[in-house]
Amino acid sequence: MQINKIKTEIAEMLSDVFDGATIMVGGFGEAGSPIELLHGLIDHGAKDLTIIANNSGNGRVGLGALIGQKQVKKVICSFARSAKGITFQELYNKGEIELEVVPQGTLAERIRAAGSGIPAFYTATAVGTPLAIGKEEKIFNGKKYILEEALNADFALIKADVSDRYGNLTFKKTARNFNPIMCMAAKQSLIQVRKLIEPHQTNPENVITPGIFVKKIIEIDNPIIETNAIEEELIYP
Amino acid sequence: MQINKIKTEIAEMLSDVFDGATIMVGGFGEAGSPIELLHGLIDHGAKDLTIIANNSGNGRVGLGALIGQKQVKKVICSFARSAKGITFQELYNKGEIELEVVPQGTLAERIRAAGSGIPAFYTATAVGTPLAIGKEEKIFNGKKYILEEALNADFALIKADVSDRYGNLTFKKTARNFNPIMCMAAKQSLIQVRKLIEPHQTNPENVITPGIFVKKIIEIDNPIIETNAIEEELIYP
Amino acid sequence: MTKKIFTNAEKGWERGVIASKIANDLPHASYVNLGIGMPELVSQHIKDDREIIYHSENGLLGMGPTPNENEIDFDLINAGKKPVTILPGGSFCHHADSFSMIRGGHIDYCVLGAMEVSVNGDLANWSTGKGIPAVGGAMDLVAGAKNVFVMTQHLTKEGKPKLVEKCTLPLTGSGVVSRVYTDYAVIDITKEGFKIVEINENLSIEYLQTVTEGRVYQ
Amino acid sequence: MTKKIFTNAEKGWERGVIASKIANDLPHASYVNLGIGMPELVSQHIKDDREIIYHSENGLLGMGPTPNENEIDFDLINAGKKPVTILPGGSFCHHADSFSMIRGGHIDYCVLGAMEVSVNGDLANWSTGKGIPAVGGAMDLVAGAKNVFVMTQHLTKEGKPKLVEKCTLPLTGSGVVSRVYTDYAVIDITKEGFKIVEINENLSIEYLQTVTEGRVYQ
Repeated sequence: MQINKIKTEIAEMLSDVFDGATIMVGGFGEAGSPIELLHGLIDHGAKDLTIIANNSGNGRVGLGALIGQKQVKKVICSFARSAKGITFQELYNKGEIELEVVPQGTLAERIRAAGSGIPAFYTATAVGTPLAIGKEEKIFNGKKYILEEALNADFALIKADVSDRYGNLTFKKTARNFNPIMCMAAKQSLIQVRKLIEPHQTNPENVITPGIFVKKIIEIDNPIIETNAIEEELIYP
Repeated sequence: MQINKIKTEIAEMLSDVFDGATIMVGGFGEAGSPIELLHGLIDHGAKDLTIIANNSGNGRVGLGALIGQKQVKKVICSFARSAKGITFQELYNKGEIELEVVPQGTLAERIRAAGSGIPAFYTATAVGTPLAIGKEEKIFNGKKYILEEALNADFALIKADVSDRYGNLTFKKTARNFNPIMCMAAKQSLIQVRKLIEPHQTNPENVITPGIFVKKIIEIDNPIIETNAIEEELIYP
Repeated sequence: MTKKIFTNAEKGWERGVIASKIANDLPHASYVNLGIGMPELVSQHIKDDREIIYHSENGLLGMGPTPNENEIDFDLINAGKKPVTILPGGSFCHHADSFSMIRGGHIDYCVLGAMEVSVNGDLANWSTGKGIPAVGGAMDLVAGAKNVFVMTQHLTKEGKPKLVEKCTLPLTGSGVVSRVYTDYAVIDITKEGFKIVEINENLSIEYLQTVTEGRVYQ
Repeated sequence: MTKKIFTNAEKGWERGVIASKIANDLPHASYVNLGIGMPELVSQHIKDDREIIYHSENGLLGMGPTPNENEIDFDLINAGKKPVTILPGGSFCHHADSFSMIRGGHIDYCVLGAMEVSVNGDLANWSTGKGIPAVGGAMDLVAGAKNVFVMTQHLTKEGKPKLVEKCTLPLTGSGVVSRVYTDYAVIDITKEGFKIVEINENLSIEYLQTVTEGRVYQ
């Protein structure tokens, strides 16, 4: 029997998702944002989700759409004030969605820590700022640092460029961003890829996310481009 | 003016090395071990060095030779009992060299932490063992962890496969090992490469160590193979 | 304490002039992160005698200029989420590696805007205290970069000093700023106060002091 | 307490038999790290009904068998520093990433040798307390892998039990072992003691108890 993580239906990708789950969403802005998986999550209908992402969605597609459907109770992100953001802003101003603001590098490192079995680490980022309030402080070599804890997740929704059936992923340009570390941090990382290849076509020197961090894969060969979707005022569902 | 980190003489590579310096040495076993730079360090003559590496050298070449020259006062490594090790063992048994034993994964993570500006992190590795003695303990989610501090260095001696003039490195197979993280952790990373290429030949998707972590580069197109050198009983100098 | 309000009628340096002053202070072979907005201008003023490598915190080292319309790739964007290019010798990495470059002290200079800079180098530039809080990578940059340069107008749009005794807005970082470039002056943060490196040729030190909270000296 | 000494005359399972029992317990699609020495045999006994991916902690995922003489590449070695191969779908990574796989709980099974295993799952396998201390990746593996299997002879060369009430040698990890495979039995570590999963067909439980320190039960 051969390992084969490839699925053909988005519903199959999301079959284990449950109400109240913590879900990481890859991407920085629109680059690497798994729009089709996010739309699948709308169809799935899971509620009370906690989303960990860099942003809080644009327009009414992808993460913006999921939030608009009121499936999200909390967003943990670095920047929830995107120029094209609508749905998060609406709910936040009405007090209907929670927000935890995390500096972008601390967010990335907390995610990487979760995937690396590191429950907490010290960082100089945010020392002396409002985001350090309530956090343990410690001095190393005369400099002050704060303790930041790992950010784990049940699922990660990820967009990659190419994969084989083992889940060896490569990404395209700056669409890499948070995707590889989220694959490490989630119990199940669920990947949409532009293109599937055979394992012998994978160059072992160039794999960015090795299959050990990947649970399920689906090919979406012509994914929605967020900028275009917003220009066309696409609304999902 | 163009950035150009390429040097032509090994002495130029090592010109800033000083007595008492802490020097990381890449490689795992012989794969990725910068033998020519290590021999350059013998010629240089710096003394009282602290070496951070996975191993403590084999035979009387490379790190084994440097230790044999009594230039090293302390080795921080995970495994100082290699089958082909001679010089470290001789000095250790005479009490003439110090040893700090660090679990291999903790060693790697402490090096990565230094390069990433993280002064300390918690890990479950070594909890309840003699290597945890004297280390701060903390419970996260009911599980015990110990605090491990970053391992910084003044210099890193590194062997890579290919580089351009910016120091964008790729490695060959398992010769990658500690090399990329040591490039991050040292104030000056000094790289010997098998082959130099032009910047436009570097594929930005496949760079393993970006030039920001590299100080100087030298081409050594036909490096010594440790296994062969030991078989031939090569002794340096 | 009521803040003094100044009319911004005094002729300060144009943004391009400020940008070129910063550009001249970035040494050859520096790794530099330019913040979104005004700091982006700096890259247009780098002289031919040096090569600077630009880092964008979303995993891009060796960032090049804005692409032509027909070269736009929505998978190649900068931290401001705008399409950019990559230069030969550039590389991509993931977010944790990108912020290792920042947090680990590998970025030589970052240039950011400011709402307030205090006399001890505190910076406030991420929050007015109102609206949705959004910090992005600013706190990581000021905590990690070797040198933090601020590029800003000397006065707010309302005519209030941005260089202050103590920041009133939420901090981005504490004691992090090395140097401030405004339309009125170039100023180093020192233990003794705001040290004038260069003052706009149209202004006196006395005037600069009146539009600056905290001691200004030469 | 003087330890009992047993002659090792009792006919135990051959190493290949032990290895095949472990091989049968590794589920399809598992990510597995096999320790240096006896555990390496396990890969030769995996049945065709499953695909197992082997991890070597020096940055190799998808490790294949030993190469032919003419295929040896000293840049492609395993954690034991012996030449190996890589299978299609394999990949290389650096040491921190490789140990993220271990420490982060992504390795489903690791199989290691033992000097001593205690009734509460403590493992001692890295130091006799003499000679140059050298730990390698053993402490990381036992702390991080989801399941830690031990493969060992039931008795030391001197005929002393390796399954003990309390380890006397320096620990590799505390409470980390899930299951022990010896030439005499397959034993789970449980709160109630050493639970026999399978006993060698030539041995009685009573005999197994006499060669094991700590309660053995079925």
